[in-house]
Amino acid sequence: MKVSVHYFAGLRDRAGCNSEEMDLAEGTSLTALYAQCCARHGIDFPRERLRVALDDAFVSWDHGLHDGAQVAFLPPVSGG
Amino acid sequence: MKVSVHYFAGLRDRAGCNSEEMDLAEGTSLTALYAQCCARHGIDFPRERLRVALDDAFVSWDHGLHDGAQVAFLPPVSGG
Amino acid sequence: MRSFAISEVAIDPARLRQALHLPQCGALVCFEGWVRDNHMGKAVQALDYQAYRELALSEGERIMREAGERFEIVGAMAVHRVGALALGDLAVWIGVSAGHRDAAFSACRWVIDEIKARVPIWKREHYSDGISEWLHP
Amino acid sequence: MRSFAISEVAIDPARLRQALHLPQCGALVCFEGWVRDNHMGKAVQALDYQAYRELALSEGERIMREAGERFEIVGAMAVHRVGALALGDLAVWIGVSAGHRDAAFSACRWVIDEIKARVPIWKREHYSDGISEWLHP
Repeated sequence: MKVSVHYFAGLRDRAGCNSEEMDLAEGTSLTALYAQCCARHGIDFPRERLRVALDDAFVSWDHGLHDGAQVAFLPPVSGG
Repeated sequence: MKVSVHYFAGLRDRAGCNSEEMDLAEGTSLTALYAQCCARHGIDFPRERLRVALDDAFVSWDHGLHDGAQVAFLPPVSGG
Repeated sequence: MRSFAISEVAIDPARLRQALHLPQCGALVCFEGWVRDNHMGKAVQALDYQAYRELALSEGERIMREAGERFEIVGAMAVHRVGALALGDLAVWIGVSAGHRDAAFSACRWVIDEIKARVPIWKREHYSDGISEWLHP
Repeated sequence: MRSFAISEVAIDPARLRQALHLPQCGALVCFEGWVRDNHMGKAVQALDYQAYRELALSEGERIMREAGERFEIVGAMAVHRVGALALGDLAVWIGVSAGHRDAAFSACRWVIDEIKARVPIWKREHYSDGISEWLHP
């Protein structure tokens, strides 16, 4: 299945792109996807400090992935 | 001694004037002055609920009076 | 900057706010008190504020000075309107700027509470039943 | 009225405030967050805000809705600026109107705290030593 991964703030700088398409094996979990992204871009941000969003809504890390999913890994926010 | 008494809000309505001059016996206290004002204008506002000011500063009820004093009896405030 | 003023004319929040805009500030909290259309269930049509001007100004300035001692703030201004006000008119405006929002919120809240408790200004409400009365809470 | 917006252009507090001016309200509390000239002792020259727009809007609207459930308020609006900001620029504006000041203060404070904690917007500070960094508190 194909998913799009979106990066913001420090993760965007590290990934060097706003978003990218990735081709995943069926059943890949969000945590496994994050590990792949980390390996690919040398990201060392601990997963425990991130939230994750799927199709523009917050989800828990054990939420499933589907073909065409829009995934975003969100560092701690600093607006305001 | 002569003093000026200033009235505000409900006390002004009752007194029917913004201020008045009063001629007092030497040694008249603030509480005695207030009692005179009440008697003269039919004011029944309990003294315990008022603050008193002398020459544009809050004072305690046992503060002395002097010739030319500017006295104000102040009902509970309701600004804001 | 600390100031307390009494105004016989409409208060201009935009101008006041501008004066509190200082480079070391990250936060501004403003409070506006408006004439609302009801009080304790009675329909209000208008109101008057009467002040003991000299004492209101000195007590108001004292409150602003105390706010600067109690809270980590940079600027603080308050203006209270007097005279005849209509529904929706601005009766009191308070602005507090600070490095951080916590001090700005706390100080702004403290200033309006102290003004309401201590400054010799009185309100008379005019009700739609024709009665008007001075509030002496 | 409840609304949360993200703005690419300068926020106009005067216009926003006007929309909250409702006859049953006696109180308006506004919070303004400005770009200040220092952060943790480092001199700041400018900053960027980046948003995950879709999620920031839906989470912001959720906060405004929750504020209306938690507090006795009438109107509530919040606008967050994104893009490149200079010193002194307005980064966030929040206004809450209510019958009484207690609810207006509490709700305004709650809304800015929730925005800072929950809305996916990030700040990058540019320091005078040439370094710039995203804040991930």
